[in-house]
Amino acid sequence: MEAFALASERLDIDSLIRQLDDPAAGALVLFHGRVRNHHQGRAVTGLDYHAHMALAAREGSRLLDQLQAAHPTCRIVARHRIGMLPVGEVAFWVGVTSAHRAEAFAACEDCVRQVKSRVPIWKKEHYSDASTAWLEQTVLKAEPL
Amino acid sequence: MEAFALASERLDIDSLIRQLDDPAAGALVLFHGRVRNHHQGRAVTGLDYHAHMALAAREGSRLLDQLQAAHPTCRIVARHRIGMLPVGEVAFWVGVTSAHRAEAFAACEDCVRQVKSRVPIWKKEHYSDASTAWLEQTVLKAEPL
Amino acid sequence: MKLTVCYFASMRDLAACDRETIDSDATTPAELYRELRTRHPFPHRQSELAVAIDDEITPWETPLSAEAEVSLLPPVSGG
Amino acid sequence: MKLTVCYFASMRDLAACDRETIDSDATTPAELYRELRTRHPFPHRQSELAVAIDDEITPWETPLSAEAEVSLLPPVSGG
Repeated sequence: MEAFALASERLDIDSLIRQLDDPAAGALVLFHGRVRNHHQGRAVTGLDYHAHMALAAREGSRLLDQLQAAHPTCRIVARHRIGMLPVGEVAFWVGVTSAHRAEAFAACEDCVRQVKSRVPIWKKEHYSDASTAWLEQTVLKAEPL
Repeated sequence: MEAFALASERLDIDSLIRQLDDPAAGALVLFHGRVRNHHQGRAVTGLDYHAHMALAAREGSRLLDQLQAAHPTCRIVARHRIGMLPVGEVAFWVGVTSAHRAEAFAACEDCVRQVKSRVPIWKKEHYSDASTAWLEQTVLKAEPL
Repeated sequence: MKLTVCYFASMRDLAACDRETIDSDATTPAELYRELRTRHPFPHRQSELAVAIDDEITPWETPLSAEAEVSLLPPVSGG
Repeated sequence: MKLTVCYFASMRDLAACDRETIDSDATTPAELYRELRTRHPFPHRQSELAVAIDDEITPWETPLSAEAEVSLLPPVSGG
């Protein structure tokens, strides 16, 4: 199983968990980032996710390799949806198994934060009045060579 | 849905997630505590969980009320299995929804730690050589009145 | 005074029963536990245990009343 | 020098295209972006953007070579 992938179809979370499964791992920590129905006081009807596909796949894989090295007791998997998603849909998913729960929580939160800030993915909010807006949150950085 | 409950049957996690679901909550953080196949170098074949049922139900509910008050942006649900569980089975489950991921991670980890240390539940490890041992980890404390 | 004592986990195995009704002069759970250690091979020091009276965890010096149900609670290991 | 420039998210909307091939004298992405701001109503200061050359995020002063594919990347908002 790839540690990171972009997905244009609905995530099969049961299947992802089965693939992460490991009888030596007592702790499984999951993050589901779902489309909310509001943002900064406005009613949101959906989110349209775009990516620089080649770069996002590469940066995501590289990031997961780094996270794996930083959290050696854990196994970490992340998926991010692309395309138009309705409210409630899981847009971003991270699963971590470990023998130790503190490590699993730390790795999961670390992965969520870093995928959000380091992978070239953008979301456009669609509002209930039919207007839209691109969200721009974190400036990407070139990694030191 | 009750915030805390003991369960003698396998947890229906999809149903728990559906009940936690909230279109205003972007972040869902889940903890699955599963039966590991090893502990302190010994091969484990299963865990037998016992509880002081009345006290555990009450302490668990009280604890979840306190966690809910400490994490007001979150909705927190916890379930703990009782009885003999094979390796891989989910013995302990916590689900947290929030509009904010940092709060959801904090509340979930807090709930896991506190259920483990404050609710009268015990586990007996069954080893591959057919021997068993009760684990004793945290002394319960009377809460100040 | 008649008291019911409930045992859990390792203490249940050592007492070889879930619960027993005993006649005791103990006025507090602390006195009761000292008495019970003469009946059963409990290895725990009192400081390693908690005690509940009628399903409420309580200090060891709480007065016992007749018919109370006293639960001895070894260190927990849920999760 | 012929260069391909790729736009994403809000910059794609403002440029009204995914990508375009242009003839430019720019020797670095920094020079290229100054030139592109005269063609499109991009509001971003250079410091608010990142740039990738041939699918690698790179410093703004990296030399450009002919046929390079340059991606302008506004602040990300995944998750």
